[in-house]
Amino acid sequence: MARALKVESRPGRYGSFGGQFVAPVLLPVLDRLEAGFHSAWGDPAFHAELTHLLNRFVGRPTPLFDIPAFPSRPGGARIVLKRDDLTFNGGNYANSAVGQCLLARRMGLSAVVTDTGSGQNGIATAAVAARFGMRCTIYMGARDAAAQPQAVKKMRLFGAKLEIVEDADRALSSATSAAIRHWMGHSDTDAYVAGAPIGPHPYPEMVAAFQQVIGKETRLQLVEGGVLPSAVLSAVGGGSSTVGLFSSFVSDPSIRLIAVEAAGSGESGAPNSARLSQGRRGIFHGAETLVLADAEGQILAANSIAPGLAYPGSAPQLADLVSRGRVETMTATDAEAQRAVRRLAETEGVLICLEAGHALAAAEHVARTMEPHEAVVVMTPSSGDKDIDILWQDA
Amino acid sequence: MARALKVESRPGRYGSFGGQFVAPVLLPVLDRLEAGFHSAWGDPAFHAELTHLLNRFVGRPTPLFDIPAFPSRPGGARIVLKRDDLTFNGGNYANSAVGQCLLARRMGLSAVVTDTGSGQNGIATAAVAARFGMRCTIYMGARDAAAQPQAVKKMRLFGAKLEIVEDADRALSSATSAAIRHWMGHSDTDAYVAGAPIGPHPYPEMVAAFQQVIGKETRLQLVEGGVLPSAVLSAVGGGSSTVGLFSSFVSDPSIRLIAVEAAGSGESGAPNSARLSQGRRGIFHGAETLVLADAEGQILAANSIAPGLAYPGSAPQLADLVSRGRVETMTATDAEAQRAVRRLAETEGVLICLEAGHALAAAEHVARTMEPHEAVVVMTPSSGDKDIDILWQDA
Amino acid sequence: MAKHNPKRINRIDAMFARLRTENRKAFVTFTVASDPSFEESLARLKTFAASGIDLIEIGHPFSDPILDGATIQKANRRALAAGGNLRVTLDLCRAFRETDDRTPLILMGYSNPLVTMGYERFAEAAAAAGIDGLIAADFPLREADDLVKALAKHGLYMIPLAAPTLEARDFAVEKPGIGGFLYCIPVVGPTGGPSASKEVIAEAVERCRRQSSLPVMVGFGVKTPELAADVAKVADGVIVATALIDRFLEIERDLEGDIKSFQARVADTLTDYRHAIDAVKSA
Amino acid sequence: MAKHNPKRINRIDAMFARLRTENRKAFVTFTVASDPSFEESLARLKTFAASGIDLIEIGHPFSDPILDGATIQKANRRALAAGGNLRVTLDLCRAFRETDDRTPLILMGYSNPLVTMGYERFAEAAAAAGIDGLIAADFPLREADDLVKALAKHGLYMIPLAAPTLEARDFAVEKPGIGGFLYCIPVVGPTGGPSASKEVIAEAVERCRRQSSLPVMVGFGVKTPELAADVAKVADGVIVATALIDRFLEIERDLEGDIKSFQARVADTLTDYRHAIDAVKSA
Ligand SMILES: Cc1ncc(COP(=O)(O)O)c(C=O)c1O
Ligand SMILES: Cc1ncc(COP(=O)(O)O)c(C=O)c1O
Repeated sequence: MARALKVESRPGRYGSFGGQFVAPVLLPVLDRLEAGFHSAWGDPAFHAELTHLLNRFVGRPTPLFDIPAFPSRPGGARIVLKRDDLTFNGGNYANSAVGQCLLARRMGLSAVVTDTGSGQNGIATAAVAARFGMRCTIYMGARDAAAQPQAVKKMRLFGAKLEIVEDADRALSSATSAAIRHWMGHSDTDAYVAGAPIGPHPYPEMVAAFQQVIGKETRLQLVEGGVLPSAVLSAVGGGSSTVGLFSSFVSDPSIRLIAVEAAGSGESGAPNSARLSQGRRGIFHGAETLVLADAEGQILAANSIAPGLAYPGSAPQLADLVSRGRVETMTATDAEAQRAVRRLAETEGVLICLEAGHALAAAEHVARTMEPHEAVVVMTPSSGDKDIDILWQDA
Repeated sequence: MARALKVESRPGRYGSFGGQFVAPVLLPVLDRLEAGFHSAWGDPAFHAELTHLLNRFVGRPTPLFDIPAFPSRPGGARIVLKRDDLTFNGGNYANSAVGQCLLARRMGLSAVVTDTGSGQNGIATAAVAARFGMRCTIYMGARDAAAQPQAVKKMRLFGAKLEIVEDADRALSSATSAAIRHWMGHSDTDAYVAGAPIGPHPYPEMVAAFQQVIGKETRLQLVEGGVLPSAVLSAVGGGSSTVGLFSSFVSDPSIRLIAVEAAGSGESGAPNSARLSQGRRGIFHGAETLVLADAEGQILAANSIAPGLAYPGSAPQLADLVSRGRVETMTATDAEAQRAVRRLAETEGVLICLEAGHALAAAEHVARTMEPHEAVVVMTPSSGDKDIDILWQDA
Repeated sequence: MAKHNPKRINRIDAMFARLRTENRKAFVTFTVASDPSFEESLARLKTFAASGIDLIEIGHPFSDPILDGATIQKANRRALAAGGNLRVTLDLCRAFRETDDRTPLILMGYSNPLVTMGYERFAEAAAAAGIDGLIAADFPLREADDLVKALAKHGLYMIPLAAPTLEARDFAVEKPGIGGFLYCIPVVGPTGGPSASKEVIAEAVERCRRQSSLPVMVGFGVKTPELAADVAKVADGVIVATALIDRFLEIERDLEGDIKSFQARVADTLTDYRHAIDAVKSA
Repeated sequence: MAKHNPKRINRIDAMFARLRTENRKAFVTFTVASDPSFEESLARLKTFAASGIDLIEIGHPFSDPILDGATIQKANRRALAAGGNLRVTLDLCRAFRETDDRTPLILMGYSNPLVTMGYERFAEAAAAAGIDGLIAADFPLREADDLVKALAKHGLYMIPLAAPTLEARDFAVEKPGIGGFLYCIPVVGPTGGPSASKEVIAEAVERCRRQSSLPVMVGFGVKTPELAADVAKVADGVIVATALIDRFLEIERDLEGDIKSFQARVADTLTDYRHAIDAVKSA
C-alpha cells in the first residue's frame, strides 16, 4: 500500500484531504470495494496474477531512457525519461486498469465502467476488459471525443460501448460525472474503474497502490545504474503517474519532487489547469481536495492543450503533499510543452505525449540549475501518437 | 548472416533469384555497401552497439503471446503471436532501420533515404535518423500518404523530409522508384535504407541479417516454453518480417513455413498481391524474382486493404524458398483479414495491423487441422493503430 | 440578522406534529433556486405553498450536479445562467420568509459551495434566511461531523438519506443537528430514474422505521399521483421532484410565457397529487 | 523472318567506320516507341534520319522506368497508353527498316520485358526487326552472360554503360555480343539531371579510352548545341535525349496538332545541334 505517501488522520484521509463525499447509496459499494481491495492486496495469488499481467499484457517493466541530445544548451543535469509510453495500451493507465479489472472479477462483477479524457484510460480499460471478457462502458466528453477520433475507434474495436457526453464542459469532468451516475445505477454488476487516484476512498489508495509499480521500477533502475536523482518531475492530470512515480521517492527528503501543472496559454486570467498551485480547498468528485473553483464554489473548466491535464480536481495525496511542502509545483504553458515534445522527437526519435511535454519543459529549467553529475527523472505516461494532429498542423 | 535461408549459386543469388539489376552507376555503391556490411557484420563492436540499440531504442526482445480466446471454434492447435508490434517505432522495420543507419554512419555517410508504403518503414527510419542526427528523406506514394496522415505527420515530427510521389500507382512501388532515383543522385552522402530484403545484392542478404533477430528470439522463447511449433505463418509484403521469422526454422523440415499473401477482394480477376503464388519470374527493383506482371513484362499494380502487402515484387529468398517447395503459400482476402483483426481486438484486447490479420486468418484455418497439443506461430509486424480508420469506419 | 432562538421549535418538527394531528401525509417538492430566474423562482415557491405543498426542497445551483439525472442537471444549468448560487439561494429563502413563516424550507445540493462558504458561516446565514434543514447529495453523515455541529448550533437539521442497502450507522445516527425526517430512497441510481414498486417502497420504509424514530419520507422515482398515494399509505410524506419539473416545463412550453396561467396550471397539477395523497387518509 | 548473316557488318560498326572517313562525330537521339502513337513515332524516326541523326535509340515502353527523370517517365506513360510495349517496338523498328536500312537502331530500356520474352526469343526477334544493339538501363554486364550470348548469336551488341566511378571490369569487357560503343555517362543520377562541365566530360571520355578500344559516345545531361559541340571535341558521338524530348513537346504545344509543320520544326531543331557538332570537325 502507498504507505510512504500517506499521513492519514483517519482511514481514507491524507492529512485533511480525501474522504468519501458521495451519495450515501454508494457507501456500501465503497465499503465492499475497500474490503475487496484489502483482501486482494493481502493475497499472494492476486499479486502473482497482477504481476504476470503487468509483464505480459501491459508490457512492464518500462525502460528508463537517456536523452543526451535533447537539451538546447550544454551543461546542467542529465535528463532521464521513465517510458510508460511503451506499455502496450493506454500508457500508465494500463497499470491501474489491469489491477481494477482483476479486482472486479475477483469480487464477482461482470462489467466495468469508466471515463476518459485523453482516451488513454479508456483504451487501457477497454483492452483489459476485452482480455477478461468483461462488458465495458466508457464515458467520454464530446469535445475530447472529437479531438481524439482514433482513441474512440480503438476503444470500439476492443468491444467497448462508448457513451459520448454532451454535458457542461463536454470534457473529462462531465465524463466522470456521467460515469459515476451510470455506476450508481449499476453498482451490483459494474465496477467503476478510476483512471486516477481521485474520487472517494478507497480509490486514491487503490489506484496509488496499482501505480506504485512505476516508482518501484524507476528506483530500482536508477540504483542499478548507480544514480540517485536530484529531482523527479511529473505532469499532473488526475495524478496517477505522478503518485505512482513519487511513491518511491517521497521518504527521501534530498530528492525534489515537482508536480508540473498546465498553465494553458499562460495569459493571465485565461483558464488553466493549475489547481495544486492556484486552486482552492473544495469537495469534488467524492473527495476533499484542491480544486479549480470560483468564490461561490462553482467548479471552473480546466484548460490545457494536453487533454489529460485539463481536470479541475486533484488527487488528495498530492493536495496533501503540496500543502505540506513536500511536493513543489511548477507550470508549463501549451507552447512550452509543444516545443519540448517537438524538440525531443527531432533530436532523439522519441515522440512523447503533450502531458509529458509539460514535465519535460519544466525539467529543462530545473536541469539547468544543476551540475552535470546530477540527474532529473521525467515521467512519460503515454506516447505522443494521440497528439500528432495537434503537434503537426500543416499536413 | 542468413546462411540457413540461402542456397546460393553465386554471391547475391538465392537459387536462380537475386542479383544486381541496377544502373551500372550504382554498382560501385553496392560493392562498397557489400564490403562495408561484411566488415561491420564481422566486427563484435558493431554487434554490441546493434544489440544495445535493438534492446534500448527498438524495444527488443518482443514477447510471444498466447491468444486462447481468439479461435471462433474450440479445438485445434494453439495460436501464438510474435509481437513485433510492440517495438517502439515502426514495428519490425525498426530492426533493419537501426542496422542500416548504424552501418551508414560507420561508412561515413551523413544522410539516409528510404521509401514507405504503410508508413512503418518511414517512421522507423525517421526515428533512428533523428537519434543519430542524420538527415532523412522519405518517399511515400500520394495514395498511401493520404491513407496514413498520422504516419506522415509522425515522420515529419521526427524531422524527416517527406517527398510525396504522385507517379504511377501513387503507392509503395512508385515511392521506391523515386527513392532509388534520389539515391542515384546522392550516393556519396546518402545511404538507401531498404525496408525489406528486396532490391539488388547486398540488400536482401543485409536486411535478412538484421531481421534474423525475430526468428532467433522466437525460437528461444518457444524452446523456453517447451514448444516447437508445427507451423510458422507470416504475411508477405516486402518480406522483411517473413524472412526474419522463417530464418530460424527453415532448416527444420518438420516445421511448415507458410507465406500468406493478400488476395485483395478475392474476386477472380481483381487485382491482388499474390506474386509468390501467382506471379511470374521477372526483374524488378534490382533483382530477379517473382513479380506481378503481364505477358508483356509490364509491372501490375498490387492491391490489398493492407498497404504493407500491396507490392508487386518479392524478396528473392522467398521466391527461391517457394520455388523449392520449402515455403508454402496461402492467401487471405481483405474481408478475412479485417475479421481476424477485429475478433482479436474484441476477444484479447490486442490490436494488430491488417497485414498480420492476413496471417492470423490463415493461421486459424491451419490450426483447425491440427491437434490441441500443437502450436502455430503468427508474425505480428506492427500494431493496428495505423489501420484504425479502415477497421472502424462508422465513427 | 435574525439570531437562532433555541427555544423555537424547528418548522419541520412543527409540520409533522401538525400533520399527525390532522392524520395527513406530507407532500414535498423540489425546485432549483433561480430556475429560470430569481423572480419566477420566488413566485413558484409561493404557488407551492398556496397549492398544498407542506415542505419545499430548494436546490442551490451547482456547476457539477453529478448525482442528478438530466432534468435536474438542466435545471441547475438554467439557474446558474440566471446568476444563481448559494448566496442568492439564501436571499431567495429570506424573501419567501417575508410572506410565509410556516412552510419548512430545506436546502438541497452539493457540498462544494458549503465548504467554500465555510460550515459555520453557512449555518448561521442559512438559519438567518429561515432555512430549516439541509440535504447534501454528496455529504454522508460519516464525513459530516463539523457540518452537523455547525447546523446544530443554529437550530438546523441535516436530513439523513436512507437507502435499503445502507447500514444503520450511515443513516440512523442520533446526534444534535441530525433530524427532521429520514429521506428514504427506494431505488439506486441518479435522480429521475425508474420508479420502485410499491412493495419495494413499503419494505424500504419499514426498514427505516426499524432503525430510527424519525418520520420517513420517500423520494426518487415518485412520478404519478397514483404512486404518490401508494407511498402515502406507508410513509409520512411523499417527495416528487423530477416528474413535477418535467411537467412544469411542458406547461411552460404550452403557454409560451403567460405567467399568470402558468402559476394556475402549476397549482392544478399540485392539487392532483395533493388530492391523491390526502385520499389515503380518508381511506 | 530475316536470318542473321554473320558475314554482314553491324550497322553501328559501319556507321563509325563511315564517320571516321568523313572526320565527323555521331549525333544520336532517343525516343520512346509509340510516344505519342505508333504512326507518329514512325514519322519521327524518319524525320530523325532525314535531319542528320546518325543513330537512333528507341525506348521500349515500360511501366516502371525507375532510373529515368520526369521527362522520360512521362514519355513511357504516353507510350503505354498508346498500346506500346516491347513487341510493338520491334514492329516499329521493322516498319522503319522498310525505308531505311542504314541508320543503326538501338533498343533502350528495362530488363523485365526482355526476361519475360526470353533472351533467345528476344535476340532473334530484335535481329529480325533490324535492331543493331541494346542498352539495358538496369542490366549490368556482370548479370548479362546469358543475354549477351543470345545477342552475339544474332549479331547484336550489348552497349556497355560507362560511368567515371565504375571499375573497368564493369564496362571494359571484351566478349562476343558486347560492342558497338561505350555509352559514357559523366554525371550520377537519373536521366534529365544537371549537365557535367566540359572538363568533367573530357576526363570521363579519356578514362573510357584508356580502358577500351570501342568508340565513346556521351549521354545524360547534354542539353544545348554548345555543350553538344564541346562533347564532340572529345568523344566519338553525342547523345541528346531529355533536352530534345522537352523541346519537341514545346513545339507540339505551340503548333496544336499541325503535324506537317511539327516535323519541319523538329528537323530545324536537330539541324541546330547537327551544325554545332559538325562545326567541331572543321575547327
Ligand atoms: C437533487 C434531487 N434529486 C432527486 C430528488 C427526488 O427524486 P426524483 O427526482 O427521482 O423524483 C430530489 C428531491 O428531493 C432532489 O432534490
Ligand atoms: C533512357 C534514357 N535516359 C537518358 C538518356 C540520355 O540522357 P539525358 O536524358 O539526360 O539527355 C538516354 C539517351 O540515350 C536514354 O535513353
